[in-house]
Amino acid sequence: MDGIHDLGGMHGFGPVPIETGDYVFKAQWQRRAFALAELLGGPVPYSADQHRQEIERMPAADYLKLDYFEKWIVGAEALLLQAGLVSEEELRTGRKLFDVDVARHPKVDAENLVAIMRSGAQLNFPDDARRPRFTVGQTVRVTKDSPSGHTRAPRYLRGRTGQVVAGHGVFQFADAVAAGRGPEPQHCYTVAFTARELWGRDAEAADMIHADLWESYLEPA
Amino acid sequence: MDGIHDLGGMHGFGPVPIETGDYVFKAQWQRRAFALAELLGGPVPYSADQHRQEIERMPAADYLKLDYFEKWIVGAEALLLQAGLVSEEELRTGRKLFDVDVARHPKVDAENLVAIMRSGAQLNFPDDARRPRFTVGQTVRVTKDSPSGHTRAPRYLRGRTGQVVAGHGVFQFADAVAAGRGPEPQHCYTVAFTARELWGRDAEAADMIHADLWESYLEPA
Amino acid sequence: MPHDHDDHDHDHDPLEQGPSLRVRALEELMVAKGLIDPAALDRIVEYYERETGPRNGAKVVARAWLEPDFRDWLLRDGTAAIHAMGFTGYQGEHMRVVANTPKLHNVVVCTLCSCYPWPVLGLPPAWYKGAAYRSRVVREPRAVLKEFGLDIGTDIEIKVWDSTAEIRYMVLPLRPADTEAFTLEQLAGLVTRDGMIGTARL
Amino acid sequence: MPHDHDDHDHDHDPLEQGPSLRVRALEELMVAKGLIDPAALDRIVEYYERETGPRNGAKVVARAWLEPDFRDWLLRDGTAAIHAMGFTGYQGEHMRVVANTPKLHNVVVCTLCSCYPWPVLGLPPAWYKGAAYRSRVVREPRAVLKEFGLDIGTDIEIKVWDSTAEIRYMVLPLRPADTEAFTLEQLAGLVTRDGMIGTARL
Repeated sequence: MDGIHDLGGMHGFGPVPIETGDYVFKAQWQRRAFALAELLGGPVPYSADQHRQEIERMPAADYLKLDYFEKWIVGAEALLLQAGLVSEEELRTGRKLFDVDVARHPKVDAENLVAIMRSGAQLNFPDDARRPRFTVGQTVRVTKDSPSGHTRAPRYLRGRTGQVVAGHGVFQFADAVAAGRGPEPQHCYTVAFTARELWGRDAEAADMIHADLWESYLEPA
Repeated sequence: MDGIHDLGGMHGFGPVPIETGDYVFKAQWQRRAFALAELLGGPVPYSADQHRQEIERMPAADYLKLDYFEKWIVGAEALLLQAGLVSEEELRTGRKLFDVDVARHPKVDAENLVAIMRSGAQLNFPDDARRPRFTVGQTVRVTKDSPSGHTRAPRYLRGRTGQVVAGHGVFQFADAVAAGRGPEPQHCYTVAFTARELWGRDAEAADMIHADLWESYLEPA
Repeated sequence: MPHDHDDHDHDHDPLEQGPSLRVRALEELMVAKGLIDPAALDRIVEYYERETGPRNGAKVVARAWLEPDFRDWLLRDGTAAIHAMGFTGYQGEHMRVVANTPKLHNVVVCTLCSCYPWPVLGLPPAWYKGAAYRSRVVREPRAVLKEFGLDIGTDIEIKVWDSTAEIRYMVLPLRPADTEAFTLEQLAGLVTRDGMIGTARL
Repeated sequence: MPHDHDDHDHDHDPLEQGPSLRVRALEELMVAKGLIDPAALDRIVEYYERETGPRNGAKVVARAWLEPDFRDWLLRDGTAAIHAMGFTGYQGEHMRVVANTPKLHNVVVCTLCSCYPWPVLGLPPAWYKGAAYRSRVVREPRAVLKEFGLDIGTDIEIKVWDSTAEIRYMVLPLRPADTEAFTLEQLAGLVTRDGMIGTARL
């Protein structure tokens, strides 16, 4: 999705607000919002990619206006609606209008959740059966594909040529996970691009920009 | 400038508001704003490209939030400030704090302005001395240059390959006019791009997208 | 937007705020500085509302339907043919007219701002200047045109024209059927603004 | 955001509004539906504020400065080396550590959202998640770093790492001079969060 969230290379956002932005949480409600969005991933359930996709689907003006953690709540609310666990009216009024089947949407115990958070998610797959299409050192081009759903190929790399500098094995594919199609595991690579390849004669210097890209984002160049 | 104004291809703006958007002016102040921005181009003076550039320099959130004609006023105010004809405080209070040299910034008579508006501006140049670098039918690539100032090479065409379908002769160069460097006249061409070249496998159909591009935006492909 | 000067002859509506107040404040400041003549503002608006607009473009289209030689000229040198009809001026200095056919549909946009051929179409409607039209019509023209009630099958090619430089575009729509006996005035009466932008058929 | 239910035991501050009220309303609705345990919210926040954070990353960095074998392992297999120190968990499942040298400066970003290595750095600061940093650091890293007080000449190469997939990045900063006699704890005390993002030198 080529939405406003895909900020790489855009102008118009002024200097980095370092002085005023050097905090994680500024208000107590931000802590609650963060924890709520994390916690609801269990019973609803939803993945990080689905949650990101809902944030990306916000109107661009809202994306720029809302607080970061309010966006997390917007994303969680959208996923609750899609799962049929809340109604628009419930969200509007805060008053419960119907019960949900908690057996099918069991709440997550705090200690269990912390244990999972501490051990981490399972994002990669044994790669014995899949041979990587690209090798380290190979020149590749990011496809020009511009899907309307969640994708992790940023717009500033679309159609650009770089060099594979690392292969990471097989990972769940964010586009597929966000679309609800399951993991569709794929090889993932780090690709290095010259600043000149990305910004032409307006590149600041002879630097390198790296991104981690799934195999289906790439084609031989 | 790769700002939010460069909207081609972005997601996140919903359906076209045809029903509610089928008007030119909705309020009387919009008429005044339009005319004011047009009229001030005379005494300040400023060009359309400079005015566009100031609108493009707005914070992205404001660009999406403000009314179209309010943006025209924001642009005019920025140019008045740059010309030293108003102060921030005057703009804030609406109260005049100093006089300007009206001999150097003469106001434009209504009938004169309408006469100029009716005859049009002089945007092109005799092209006898300049040979076009590209010919109709030639395959060209839009450069990857990403200037931070005003430019008329939209981001969705950056680095993409198309075919020259028309040459239009020599025109003043918008980037130079906006930067205050004068016309720096250049050949200008219509270039046709396939939808597949721009959007990859997510192209809607086998369509063509055309843009008018100055010579320095292009390189042989 | 505080606005507390009292040396002018307008009474400010206490409910007037935001952009309206901002524009009025700037206008009065400019008058006070001697940079503009307020009567010129009315004259400019009057000029655009009275003398420009889609009725001009409709006359060009109707004439092209009636006169094959004019049609050829219009498509070959839109600037000269349109200027010859008296439709000159700002944002119409350089014109290109693109003709629809049964197998080809044209549609015009300005993704970067709101470039539009003022002398023949007037000032653009709000949707033409808005983010949705500008962002989407270069990427998914069929989906956009469908929102305008226009169903363009994939058997018909779409050409999108993004007005990125000084040339302004106008679509020459297909002449409606059963209009053989129509006069120029009758034909012009069939031509809509959206037909000349490419977001409607006639 | 109207919020008029009265079947709960919180008193709403009449001044509470906007996002704060929205979050509280959702929290209470989720509790009422039996989808969450409110105590779990506190526990999650406590976990991230207490057990994650840049002090973890600082220990990794200090150890790499002291133990060449660990440094090699860390740069070859960041995941294994960091997990071996007990720093595991969400957003740290797959780690890559990139080392600064006198001729190379690394800096980390997530242009698409706010990916960040939570177990070793904690949750990201506000600027890391904001539009200015995310839009600019891939295009003009030197200009951005200058705003952080870091002057990187063009004789030093910059490598920008955009966290677009599941790998999370951490910078191994250069060890400050005159620290030969420092203990691991003393060295770790020199390591800052921004040093491990790449927006500061130590």
